Amino acid sequence: MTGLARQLEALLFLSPEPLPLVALCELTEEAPGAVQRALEELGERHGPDSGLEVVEVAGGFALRTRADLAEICDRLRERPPEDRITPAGLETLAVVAYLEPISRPQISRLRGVAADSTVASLVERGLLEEAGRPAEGGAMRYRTTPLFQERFDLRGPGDLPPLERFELSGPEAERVRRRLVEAGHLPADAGGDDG
Amino acid sequence: MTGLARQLEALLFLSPEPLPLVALCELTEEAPGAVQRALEELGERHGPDSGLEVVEVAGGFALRTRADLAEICDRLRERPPEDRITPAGLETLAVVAYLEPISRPQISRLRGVAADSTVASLVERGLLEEAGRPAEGGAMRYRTTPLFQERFDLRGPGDLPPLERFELSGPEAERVRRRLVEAGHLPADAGGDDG
Amino acid sequence: MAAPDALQQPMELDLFEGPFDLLLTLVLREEVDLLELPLLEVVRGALGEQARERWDAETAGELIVLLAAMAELKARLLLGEPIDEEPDPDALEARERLAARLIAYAPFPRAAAWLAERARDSAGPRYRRVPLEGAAPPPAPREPPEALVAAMRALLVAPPAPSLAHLTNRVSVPEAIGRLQAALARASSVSFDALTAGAGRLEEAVTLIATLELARRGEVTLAQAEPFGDIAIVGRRP
Repeated sequence: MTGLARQLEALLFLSPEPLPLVALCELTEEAPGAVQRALEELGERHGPDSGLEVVEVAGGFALRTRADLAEICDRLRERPPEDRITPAGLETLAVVAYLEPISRPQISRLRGVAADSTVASLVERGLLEEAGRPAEGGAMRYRTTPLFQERFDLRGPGDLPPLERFELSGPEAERVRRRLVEAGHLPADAGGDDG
Repeated sequence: MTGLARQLEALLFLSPEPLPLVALCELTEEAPGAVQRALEELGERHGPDSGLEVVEVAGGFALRTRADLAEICDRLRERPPEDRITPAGLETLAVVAYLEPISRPQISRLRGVAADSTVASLVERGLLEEAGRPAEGGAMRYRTTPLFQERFDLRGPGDLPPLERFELSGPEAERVRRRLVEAGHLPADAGGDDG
Repeated sequence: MAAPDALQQPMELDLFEGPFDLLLTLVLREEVDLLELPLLEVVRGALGEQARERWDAETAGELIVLLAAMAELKARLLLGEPIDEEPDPDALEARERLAARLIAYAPFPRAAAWLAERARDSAGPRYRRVPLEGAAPPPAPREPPEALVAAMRALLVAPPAPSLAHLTNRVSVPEAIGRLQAALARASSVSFDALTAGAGRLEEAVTLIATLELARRGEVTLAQAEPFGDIAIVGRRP
């Protein structure tokens, strides 16, 4: 392969859209004639024997998969997405599910880890959503979504398995405990080492 | 090219992420041995003479442009400004890569410096991720990500030179010990192997 | 032209990743004198006000012991010790631990250098990363609701209570320096033992670091009549 054909192969490989001849000439700083000859060379390289082809389409040139491979390409598209929930994501979802609505700083405080990027990614994936700011002002609060409930096989918001232990102490922990009890996730007598 | 190699070429071309061997076997409904042979065939087709290469990276196989074409590729698609990793970041990545999963206090203890902001920034940049807490509770642990493996061209987690390669040599370690422990106590030629 | 004397070169602390990095470099590069170790900045970098780490008690405690061993090492070099003297077993153990820690730490800066080189070597290739288009992907797999309980439980269970003993009477090095300077304003010479009478091990270590820092700055000279004896801190008057 000539150096120019190699360059064109890399460019067509990377570009999400067809690249017009003018663009290819500008990028490679070569004359149209030379580029066209190199495109022909590239077309021969990607012949019927290979999995890809060089085509002129929509006013430009593109590298794409060959038509007879459509079925296998569809299998890739239909593959379930790698949508695993990370431990950080799971922990954040649990905190929001049990204590919603809850703000990002509150989540971070409880987890002892910054929660910003985790919350953002869960919102993007549709598992969390914004639930407004408190009337008295303050940080945006979050709650779980119907998609979250579906994913975890829950009948609705608040349909969560009960918690049984609570060992944290301090004023902040007491607020968390009261909220869990009020929502019915924790028996009223759980935890509290004042026995 | 065999039919299987053609299919693999199409799949690696389309997939936005490296595809693990298992995924390739599932998609093509072929045995690992056959897929591996076809990958080799594909690798030979995309030799140094071409613009692309087949690589094993970040737990899977990928098709990518060859290193020497970086300049022309970046003319097409402006590369985001290089987010330089600081020396502290690199050292933290090295610690996590070899000892994962590892918690922030453990990293700090090993390095003798606060790792708080460094870890947060590496998580933010997608090079580290949370790996859950130990079953008995405690600090969140971290591990490296596929993006880390891609950035450092590693085939998967643990694709690193053995740590022993970086350890101090026997005489070096002895020098450290002697200078710290025996300094001021023994003449330079005393001690050592008088057993 | 002769190379500048390494001893006259100020240590560029910014170049180091922390106390272990600094100490390891100094120990391996014998031309730099351990006496030049700017302990105050090392301590401040590791534990001081600029370090934003929320240190857990165990880590902080261990680090303080190791830093104290560094201070002790410097004191020993500064004051000198007779060759034939039997060293204090406690001090010896602390030094052994410091040495073991440095040896354990050593591979990681080197591994980091390997990573840096690796990143340079693999900066060329570009990935296509064009998102797949076509039919919407099928829904993600279900997760058991019990996973939520387990994740929540980990947060509601109290972690094993760490000992906070060595953090309760926390003394800062700048405070110790201030106190020492105030004492020297009243008297020309101060006894280290008197200064630290009734103090805990941490406070003693911090006072020692402060003393060595003032010696490094040239504000005081130190004298010790016998090994492990009292140190006389004598102020330098212009």
